[in-house]
Amino acid sequence: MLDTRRPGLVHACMAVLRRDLTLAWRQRGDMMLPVLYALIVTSLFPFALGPESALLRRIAGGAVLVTVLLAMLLALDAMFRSDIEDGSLEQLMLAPQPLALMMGMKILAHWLATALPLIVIAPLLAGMLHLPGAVMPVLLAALLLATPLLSLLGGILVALTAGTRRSGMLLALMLLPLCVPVVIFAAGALAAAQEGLPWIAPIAWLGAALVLAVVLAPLACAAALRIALDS
Amino acid sequence: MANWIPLWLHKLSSPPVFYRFAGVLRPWAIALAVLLGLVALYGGLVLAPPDYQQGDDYRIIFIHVPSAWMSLFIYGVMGVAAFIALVWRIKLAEVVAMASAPIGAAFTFITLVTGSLWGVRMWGTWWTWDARLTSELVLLFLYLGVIALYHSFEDRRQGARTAAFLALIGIVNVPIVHFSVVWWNTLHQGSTIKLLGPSTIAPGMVWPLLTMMVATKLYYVASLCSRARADLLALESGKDWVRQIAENEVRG
Amino acid sequence: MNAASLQSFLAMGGYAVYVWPAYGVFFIVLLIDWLAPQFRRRRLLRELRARMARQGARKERASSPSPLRGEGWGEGPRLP
Amino acid sequence: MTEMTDAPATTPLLEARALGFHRQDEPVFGPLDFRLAAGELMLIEGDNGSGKTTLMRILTGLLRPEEGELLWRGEPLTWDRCSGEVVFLGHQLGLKAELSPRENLAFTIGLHGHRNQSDIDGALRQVGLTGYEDEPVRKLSAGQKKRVALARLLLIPAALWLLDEPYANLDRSGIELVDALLEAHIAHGGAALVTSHGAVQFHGGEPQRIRLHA
Repeated sequence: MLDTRRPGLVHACMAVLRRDLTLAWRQRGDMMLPVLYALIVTSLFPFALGPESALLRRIAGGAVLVTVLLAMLLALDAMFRSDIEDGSLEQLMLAPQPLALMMGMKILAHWLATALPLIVIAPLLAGMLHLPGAVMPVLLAALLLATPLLSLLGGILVALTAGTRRSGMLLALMLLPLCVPVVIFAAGALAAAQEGLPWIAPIAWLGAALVLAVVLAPLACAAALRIALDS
Repeated sequence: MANWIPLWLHKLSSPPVFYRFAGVLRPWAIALAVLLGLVALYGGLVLAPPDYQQGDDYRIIFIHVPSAWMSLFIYGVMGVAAFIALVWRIKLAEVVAMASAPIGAAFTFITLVTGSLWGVRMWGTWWTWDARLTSELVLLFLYLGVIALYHSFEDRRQGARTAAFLALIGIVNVPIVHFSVVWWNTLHQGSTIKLLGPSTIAPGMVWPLLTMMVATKLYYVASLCSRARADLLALESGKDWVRQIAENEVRG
Repeated sequence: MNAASLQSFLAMGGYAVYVWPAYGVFFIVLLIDWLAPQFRRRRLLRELRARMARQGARKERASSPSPLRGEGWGEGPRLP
Repeated sequence: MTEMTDAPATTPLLEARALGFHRQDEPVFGPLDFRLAAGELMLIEGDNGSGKTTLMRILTGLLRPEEGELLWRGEPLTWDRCSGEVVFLGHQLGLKAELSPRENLAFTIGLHGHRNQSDIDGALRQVGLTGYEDEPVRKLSAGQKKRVALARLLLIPAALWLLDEPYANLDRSGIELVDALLEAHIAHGGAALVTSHGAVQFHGGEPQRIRLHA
């Protein structure tokens, strides 16, 4: 064997995370696009439904949630796209590191770069639609659990489309069935909070789903990638 | 020992053998399906007594319920075939999984349309966000996703394996969706409608229903044979047995 | 079955508007599903025959000496 | 670089037995047999479309062979068995255009580790990119990008190099650089497979040659 210094797992994870975050920072203009998109969509609601604040307040939670999820869908396609095009995904697959963990890191980096800015402006979006201030923490909790779930599920699907050329609409079609439960529970928590009902149960369900997804989704993502690129 | 069963299966999974087998099975399956279907329709539309609670529109169940049953059954078959395709990389399993998807989508679509036609009078609306209907709609999207993913690949086999993976994810997803929609309905205390109410079904209605279920199963077998034959021809177009078929058909 | 009973059968107790479209959709969708693979199969075989004819023609051309082609032409470029 | 302890001379690093691949039932390349031991170089020659890149992808373990066997140190090759011991340089270099050569190589080291007594600046100096360490890769020329990828070969502690068209886009001195890298790698007991559509000069002994036909 060669006398080498093989890096540990933590070291490799940090390398992936650092590179992807550096890349995201270098192209921070792209990072702002989903945020801008969410702002535009949210400002369309009052124009479409009328500025009556009682109505807006009723739909605010769901509208912000759906807007954020759509904005994430917009950015999902780019998760591995450039890595496939420039060959760095192949290099990653050939590295002596567990692919599932590396994929998990890539998904984490993608979540930090796209979902976190959306969560940061979510209170602003909710404010535009007159969401009551008391519900705001529930909105943030729901988003903090629902967005990583979507990133993880989306990661699997993006890996599946890795061998195809275009995937925008295809991703939406594939993601819709998977995100139905996420939307239901996240919006359910918001609705319950708005009506003054206990909202812990749906949040707990989301949390349980997130724990499961954190464990399983990177494995599925790695498996999907191997299947999709095996040709 | 019963060693011949795996041997027979192994032989059957060879594309030219299955092509011929499907060619023999197909006419019998479709003939039987049409025959049983006609019997079931006669029983359901003519012989079965009108329901004492509902009017004659309940007669939609003779196609609605078998279709709904088929939409789930075919997804199950597709899932099993997808699993076999991914684990053992058997070409025929890939073909069966991908040939099942459009048939399943067709039955799911029929279920949604007939259910909505029935629902117009039952609920007074075309659509309600009931757990079953919503799950069925999600099922349709799953089927469409599998079909679209399959066709987005240039390499058929690669597309089949990738779509098979998606089909397996969908199997996990369907119960979760159903559970979440049930929970969602309790939250919003919306329409709690039972598709098949507690009303006892008259025996005159049962046998046409069961006959129709058998007929749709047979139809699925026939259609699967049809699609699998076409897919095998496309997949193996470089092989001699396909070339021979092409030459023979031009003479015949 | 006389005309009156046929008429009442077609009327479906006043629900003809719902029952018959449902059955119509059922049969039309399944008919399309049944016919599509047959057409596809026929099209595939037609394309294959055309491809075989092209390949045969190319082989013939390769066996007859041609001043334009080098000796490596016999293999031919692979079809995509 | 340190000397490698030799594997038993009887088991080659990489062995192919009747290896074949089809795409849509058209053969991409025919049954291939070869053995590659440590300290050996093999050239794979063939025209465009003869399946060189497909063969390379199979040898990395990214693609499954459909026929025949592929053995890595005497055992069936799977991607996890050979990962880390194989380095692959393909048409796509696997470099991030927005990052500098130094950042790109730091990522490589983070995943693969590096050979003893090798460092990024030294590797970049060896491939002749001194002064370009912090330039974004997108500003480099095609040949310079190739050199960044070649620097990866110096850093990654791999026994087998799979180089797909390593001479493409390189000038005279770049070609000599590749030859020198290969010679040093072979001399230290490494093995390499190199594809090329043209003639290749190699000074460190006569390499094995495989010719693929379209």
